[in-house]
Amino acid sequence: MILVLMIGILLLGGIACWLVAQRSAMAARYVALIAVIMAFVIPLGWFIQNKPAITGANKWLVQYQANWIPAFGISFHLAMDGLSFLLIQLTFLLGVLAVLCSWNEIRERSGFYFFNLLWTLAGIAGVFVAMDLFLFYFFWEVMLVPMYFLIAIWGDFNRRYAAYKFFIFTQTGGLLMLLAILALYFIHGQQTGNYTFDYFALLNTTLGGATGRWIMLGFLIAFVIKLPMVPLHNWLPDAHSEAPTAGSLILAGLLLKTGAYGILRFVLPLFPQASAAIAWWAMLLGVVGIVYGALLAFAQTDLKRLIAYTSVSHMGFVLLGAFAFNEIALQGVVMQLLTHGVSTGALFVMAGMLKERLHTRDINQMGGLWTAMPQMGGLALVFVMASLGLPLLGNFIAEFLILMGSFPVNPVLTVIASVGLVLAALYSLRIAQKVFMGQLQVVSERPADLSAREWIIMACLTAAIICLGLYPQPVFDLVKGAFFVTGYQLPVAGVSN
Amino acid sequence: MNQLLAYIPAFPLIGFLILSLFGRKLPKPVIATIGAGTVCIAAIITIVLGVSFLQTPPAGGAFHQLLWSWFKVGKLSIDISLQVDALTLVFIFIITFVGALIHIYSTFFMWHDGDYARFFASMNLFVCAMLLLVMADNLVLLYLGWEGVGLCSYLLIGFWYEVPSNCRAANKAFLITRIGDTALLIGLFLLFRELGTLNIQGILQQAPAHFTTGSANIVLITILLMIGGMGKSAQMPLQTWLPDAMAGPSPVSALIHAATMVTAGVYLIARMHGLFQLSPVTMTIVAIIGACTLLVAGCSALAQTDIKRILAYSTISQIGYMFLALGVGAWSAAIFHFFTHAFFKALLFLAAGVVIEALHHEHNIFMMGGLRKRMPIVFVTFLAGAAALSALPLVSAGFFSKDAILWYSWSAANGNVFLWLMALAGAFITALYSTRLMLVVFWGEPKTPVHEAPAQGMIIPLIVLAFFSVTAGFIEWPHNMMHLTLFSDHVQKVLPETIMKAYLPSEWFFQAIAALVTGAGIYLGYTMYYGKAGVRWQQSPGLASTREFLFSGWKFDQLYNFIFVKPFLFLTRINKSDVIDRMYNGIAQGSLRLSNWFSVSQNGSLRLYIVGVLAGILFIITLQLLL
Amino acid sequence: MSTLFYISSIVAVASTVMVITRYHPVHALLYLAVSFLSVGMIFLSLGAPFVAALEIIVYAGAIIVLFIFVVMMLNLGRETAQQEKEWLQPKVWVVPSILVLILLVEMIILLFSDNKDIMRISVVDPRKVALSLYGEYIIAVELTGFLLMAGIVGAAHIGKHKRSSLHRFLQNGENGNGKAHTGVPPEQVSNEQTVLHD
Amino acid sequence: MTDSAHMVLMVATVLFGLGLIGVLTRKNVVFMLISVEIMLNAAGLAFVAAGSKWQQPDGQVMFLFILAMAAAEVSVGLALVLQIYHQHKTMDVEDLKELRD
Amino acid sequence: MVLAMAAVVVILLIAFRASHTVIQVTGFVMMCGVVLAMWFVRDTLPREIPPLLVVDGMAALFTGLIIFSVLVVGLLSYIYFEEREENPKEYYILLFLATLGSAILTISRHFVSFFIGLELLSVSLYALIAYLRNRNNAVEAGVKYLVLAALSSAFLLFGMALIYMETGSMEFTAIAKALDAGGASVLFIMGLGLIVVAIGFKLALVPFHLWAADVYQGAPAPVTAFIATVSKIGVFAVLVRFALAIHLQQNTLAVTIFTVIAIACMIVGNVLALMQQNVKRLLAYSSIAHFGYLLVAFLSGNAGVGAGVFYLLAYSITLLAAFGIITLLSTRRRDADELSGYRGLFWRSPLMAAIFTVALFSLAGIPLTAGFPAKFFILTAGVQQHMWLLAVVLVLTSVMGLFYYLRIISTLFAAPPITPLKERTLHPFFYFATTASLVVLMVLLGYLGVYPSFIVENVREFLLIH
Repeated sequence: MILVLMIGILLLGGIACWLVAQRSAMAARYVALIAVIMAFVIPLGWFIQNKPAITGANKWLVQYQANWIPAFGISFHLAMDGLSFLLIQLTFLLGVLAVLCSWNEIRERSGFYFFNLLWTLAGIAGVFVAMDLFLFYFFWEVMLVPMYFLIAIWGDFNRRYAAYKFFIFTQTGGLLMLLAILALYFIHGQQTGNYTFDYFALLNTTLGGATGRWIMLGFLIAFVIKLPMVPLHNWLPDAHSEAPTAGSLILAGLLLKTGAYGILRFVLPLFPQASAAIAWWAMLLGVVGIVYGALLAFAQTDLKRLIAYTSVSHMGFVLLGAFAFNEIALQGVVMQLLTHGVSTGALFVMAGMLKERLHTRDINQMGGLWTAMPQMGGLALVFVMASLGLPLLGNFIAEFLILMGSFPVNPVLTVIASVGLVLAALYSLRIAQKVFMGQLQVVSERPADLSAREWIIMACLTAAIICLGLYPQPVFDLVKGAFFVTGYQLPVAGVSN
Repeated sequence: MNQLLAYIPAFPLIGFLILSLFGRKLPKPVIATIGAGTVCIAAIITIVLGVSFLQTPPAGGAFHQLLWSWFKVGKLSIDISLQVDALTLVFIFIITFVGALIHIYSTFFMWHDGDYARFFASMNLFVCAMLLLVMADNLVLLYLGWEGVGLCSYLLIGFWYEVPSNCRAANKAFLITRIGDTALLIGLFLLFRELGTLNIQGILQQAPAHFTTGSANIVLITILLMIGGMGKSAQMPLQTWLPDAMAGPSPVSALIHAATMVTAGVYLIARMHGLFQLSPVTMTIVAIIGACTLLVAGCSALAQTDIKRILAYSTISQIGYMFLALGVGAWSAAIFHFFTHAFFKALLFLAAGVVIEALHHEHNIFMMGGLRKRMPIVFVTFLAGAAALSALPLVSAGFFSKDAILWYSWSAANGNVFLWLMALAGAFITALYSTRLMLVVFWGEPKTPVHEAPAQGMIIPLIVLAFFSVTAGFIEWPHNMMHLTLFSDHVQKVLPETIMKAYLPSEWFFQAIAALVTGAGIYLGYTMYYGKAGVRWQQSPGLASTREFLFSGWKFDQLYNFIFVKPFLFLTRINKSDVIDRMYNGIAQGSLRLSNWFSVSQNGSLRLYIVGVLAGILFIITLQLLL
Repeated sequence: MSTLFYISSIVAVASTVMVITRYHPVHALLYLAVSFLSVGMIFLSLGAPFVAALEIIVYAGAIIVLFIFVVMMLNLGRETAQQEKEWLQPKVWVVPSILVLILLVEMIILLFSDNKDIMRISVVDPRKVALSLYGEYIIAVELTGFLLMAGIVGAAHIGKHKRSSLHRFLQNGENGNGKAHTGVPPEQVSNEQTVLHD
Repeated sequence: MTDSAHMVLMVATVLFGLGLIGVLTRKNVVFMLISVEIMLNAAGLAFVAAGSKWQQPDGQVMFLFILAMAAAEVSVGLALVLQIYHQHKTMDVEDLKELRD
Repeated sequence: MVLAMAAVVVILLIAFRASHTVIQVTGFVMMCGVVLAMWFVRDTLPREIPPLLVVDGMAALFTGLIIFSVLVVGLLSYIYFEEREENPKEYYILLFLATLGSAILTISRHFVSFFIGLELLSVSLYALIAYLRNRNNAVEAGVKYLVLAALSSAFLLFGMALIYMETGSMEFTAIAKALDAGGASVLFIMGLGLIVVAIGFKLALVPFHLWAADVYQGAPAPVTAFIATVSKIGVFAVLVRFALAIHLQQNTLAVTIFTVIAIACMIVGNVLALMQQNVKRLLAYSSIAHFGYLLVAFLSGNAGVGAGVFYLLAYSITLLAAFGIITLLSTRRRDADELSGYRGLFWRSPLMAAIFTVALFSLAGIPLTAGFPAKFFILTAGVQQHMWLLAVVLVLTSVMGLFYYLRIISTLFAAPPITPLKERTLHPFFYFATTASLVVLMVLLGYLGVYPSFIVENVREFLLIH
């Protein structure tokens, strides 16, 4: 029930924002903030109360099921396990920050803005807890539309193009997934006579060679577009760089995670054989993504675009790890989801702050900002280092585990992926160098350092990334208890030597 | 005693946190107190710990402290836990003790700098990271420290970030070491795959049983670890970053790029000696790399004009000696050289810092001169350092350590005559450039006015270090002289003893040759650079190209530029707007074109529409006819 | 019978060809009348005298008259014929004609690929037709009334204009309309309309 | 040679085709309507033939309905023709091209 | 039942002399009466009126759909014609006659009623399209529609004649019986082909679609809405009934033809719409594509009927909402069909933009709107019958479709130009009522999008009545 409550609060909060904003924009901001904080606190509070029960091998923390379209075996089935819980917490944490960083940035039509923001969050949260494939697809699309508006209305100069591209890419994948879901539904129905979209029932479907592979590809394409995987990544740089700050934060921090979540939750358990069959290719594409994203990131002069390409690179690790099929790599993948959300999100927030002050995203027009903004410079450095995978920060743990886990499976690709770490250093340092180092450019006014609100945002993110770096064990425990103990059959690695 | 371990890195860490969070609001004296004080406390704790270690050696030869379990996934279980054994003790002593001196020096040296707090924050963080590196009981924690020192090195090289070239130097340092780090990381993966653990003790215990000597895996692992070490320790071919790293403030060069961080590679190889012993091939490679590096860097040092760059090349060269020693299996000699080198090289850098400060940031040695009279204390301490560097027999610490290496490069089981000759040539060159440096800077005509006398606080560390530069060698005497082996006894609690060749000639003979070569080097330097001669050499046209070649560090930078940097930049430049995007744009364009074609059919002509209907029925009927 | 059928068929086809090739609208309409008449003959030969009569009355009578009415009203005469001549360049008609001929050939091939059965000629007398019409198809007849009403109302509305001549025509239409709701059964409406066109 | 339904059908088809040619080749709206009438007539012929074949009145009934429909259609069509002529002063369908992409 | 329908229309005619408002209200009440009647006689279904008509569950569904659509169209027409000060009396007669035609199509099971229904519909439509005869475009659209419709009627009749000649019957089930006895002969298939031409024309399937854009653009907005919904529903209903009767989906040739047509519809419709700047034309193209999707359901035979009905329902509501907006925004002089006129609508009148946006999302098949379950059910039907080619084409062309829907939406949300609001000449109540009804449509779209279960169950229940 708390899950319904959680999503419901966001949906209602969104509508409330819209209505309230007719009178006062400030009120809309507070409503949005309160709604997200409530959504954040509800599962957290529940978790703290029930902690002992969870750390056991109890797989599903909470379930809720209601009939929806019984004629097609569709039900409104929500459930949460450790993985979902973590991602939901990430969602709402970043959600709170997204509201905060839109505080002053969005001056017009803020009611509608927060409506979209909250609905996107609701959609994302829904994706993480939906246990009915139809419902999953439903939420998958729900998060898309408000996001489209966020980009198309409050975006930058080239926003319409970016919004189209974003929408069309993801929708293509989504529809293919829909086809695959249907195929799965019918195959399962024919096998068992029970036509249902329920995840747990579908887990028992046995799928033969070619059919299974096609259906799996349907799912996989949707997820890797979202992830994104090279060469299906082209929506990402445009969408990320044109979106407003909060939009970029949510895109990078959360939307990409839904793709990875999909792979972990659906592709691997539903299609173990088919996944094993294409594992090598998936890993290869992951590695290509790591290297290619890094190369492109290095070439960019637009700060947000640069960061966007780093996401491509980082998400390559996810693909690599997910298809290594062992616990170390998969735990690394989960970790990567969290840390990438935090670190890249922080970089986008930073880019947004810079844009607010300098009115440009071109790093050639920046430089020497450390002098003017020592606090931001220091914090920026933390996240630059996070993005290049410095130990002590969460990203290192994630990438280390992914590489560690995939090394025995495929040493060559892992070694190439490790080269990505050098490239990561290249582009990350380039950010630091171009933006914060060098001579302070002559600008009309000296940009101000962080305000208190911005401090809160950055402090939260910094604390999160350091905590994840130094004491990640709770995350692993949660995921392990929920994910690897029961019922999760890992595909047998197809490639090993 | 175990409980004390955590405090050693903790104090610098606390210093870092305070300074980085509140540093901007604190007055300078407070900053100085915190910055230097925390390191001093760490040094005191270290000494207490060291005394206790020597008096009552702990069970198992090491102190242990488990702080918390870092992460535990599947078979992989990594703790944050510290360990101090004899080898580590040497390192933490140097780190905290020399570190503390340099911090004290810095409080005065950096007094006029605007970013006082940032400097000390970074330095404290560095000390903390370096301590973690050497105290880590597993390789992942070691890697954390390893990267941490890289970060601090980056921050401190680019400390004066307004100057673009400094930033470039910082980037270069970070990137090149990063290459090594990545190799190290891959090595860790391989190790874990083979042994299922990353705990150092565990690895060293399991390795002999698991690997057969010289098998492919072990060779690969050790080579990867070695590359990691090469990156950090600026060995060929990854040495090019260190000279540029001199862009940082002098105390940084002293602490990071001379005394401590650059020897991390040495530490790593020494720490993992159990693996290296299983792979003779790698040992040989290490030795050869060390030998080559010491020659190449030494030659480069001959041609430099920037005082700090000379010292930087000499650092590379000296670490080359350490690698050589490691390669031939002279473990304790390598560590001993590290020990003495830390003192005298730190001293040289600090003294150079004083000189540079006094001469309005003048780096060129040919613009100096005649400082002997005007800065006598600096001169004396510098002399002590230079003597140690050129290994002046018996009166310098450098002699004892370097002599041991020269001896082992021949006499150890892995050693041979070529290595020995190269090391000998290196000794000659070292003496030569040391002399050159001394003569050009301290003798001759004054060329730049001295701006002010150095503060007392800067002089004291110089004196302390000079004292150690002279005396640190006395704890370990060659076998044939006094056979005092305090140091190697200590270190050999961890490291194996050097395996010697059978039927060796007398050690005296070698010592004599070494001393002779050093003398020759000094003499040659004297003839070349005393008085006006130096300028003549510096300007002689016949040697211009050679000098150019050496000056640029054997053109390694240009080579890398050509092989890696330019293609990379080219690649990124041409693909800035992502070729794959073209594909999708093409699809979009295609659809639009199709749309235009189709819309021709919507030309409003009723007759065309009728033709459309006709076409439809024709299609249907024809289909029927065909089927 | 058979002879009648063939002769009238040939006449029908020939006159139809003339219809579609004439330039002058009145000529074309006259040929159209011939064509309809000969189709009426074919109906007779098929044993359907009732529809033969209707064909002549309604088609050849009413509808063609309606056309001529419009032609006259719009004063389409010689200029129109001239215009038609200009419009009907070979390049205008060759391609569509070829296409249609292809279609025709295909259809005929298909028709003859089927087995041919002998057709017995049997007279279906008007009585039978009437019984059927007002028996099982009564609803359809009513609906046809609606159909005609739709036609009239539509024509009335669209044609409504300042032209006086048009007005008269439409006046009629509206009258018929008016009667329709005063309770006249729909089938009568349809009859009335036919009469109207007469 | 006997009268077969196919023979009648063939005549109907030919007439139908001729009507189609007429619709396609003429640019004058009036001629187009005339041609459509020919086609409808051909369809009626086919119905009557079919009715004769099965000895049912249905074919003829259908012809009646076609007749009614043709009348309705022609009346609306001609009204439109008038309107066009009034507005465009032409009968050429090719001049009616305001609605297009 | 049918007589009731006819009576309703006849009674309506009495109201001719009454004022516009009265007609409106009467019409509304009558239609509601029909719906209620249908609801009450539900239990007595199916009812046959031999030989022409049959009223079964499916017919009831389609008729309900038609009446619902007409109600909305009538509502829209009120404002539209009042503002233009046209005499709307004939308009309503024609509108209801056309509705009658369409309704007859849904219940016909005989060629005669099929034909007469179709003609009733078309003849009324000729006049309706050209109703605003002073606008050149209207007459042009009318002529184009007329000539093509007459042509297609000729094809239809000829096709029917061929089938009749072959089977000796014009009643669907009897035809099926004759077929079962003798198999599908060449003549029959040819007749079928000719009938397909006529149906294809009415449904604007490729390649008989060329008229659609012109007519949509030229006709008055409510009439366009009528063409897009009511007329197509009726024709689709009769197509389904005919196809089910003769088991069309088991005939390879017919399936091939329809598959090709469906694919062509999806591609051509969507491609044509890509760059279109005129909203009405764009909706025409999109409706071509949508009927391509619908053919997928049609091709999957019995299983697809439910999906088809649901799809048509969602589609009708959506289109009516969209055309409602167009109607409301149209000025006296011309219809609001230029896309540029919609720039920044959201900031000028958020409610209308919201309705329009929801409608467009529904057309694009985005969740939370009715279009999503509709498309989902169609895909379900397609996948169930293993029509992978069609399913994949459907998916890919939907993506293409997204582009132009998004194009409109982003126009709606773009920065607004400074334009005065349209002056409103009528009493505000009418605008309020119309807007309110559009809001109801939007809510319906949302409701169906989120909870289609109720409708799905009812549709199933109805379809079980044969």
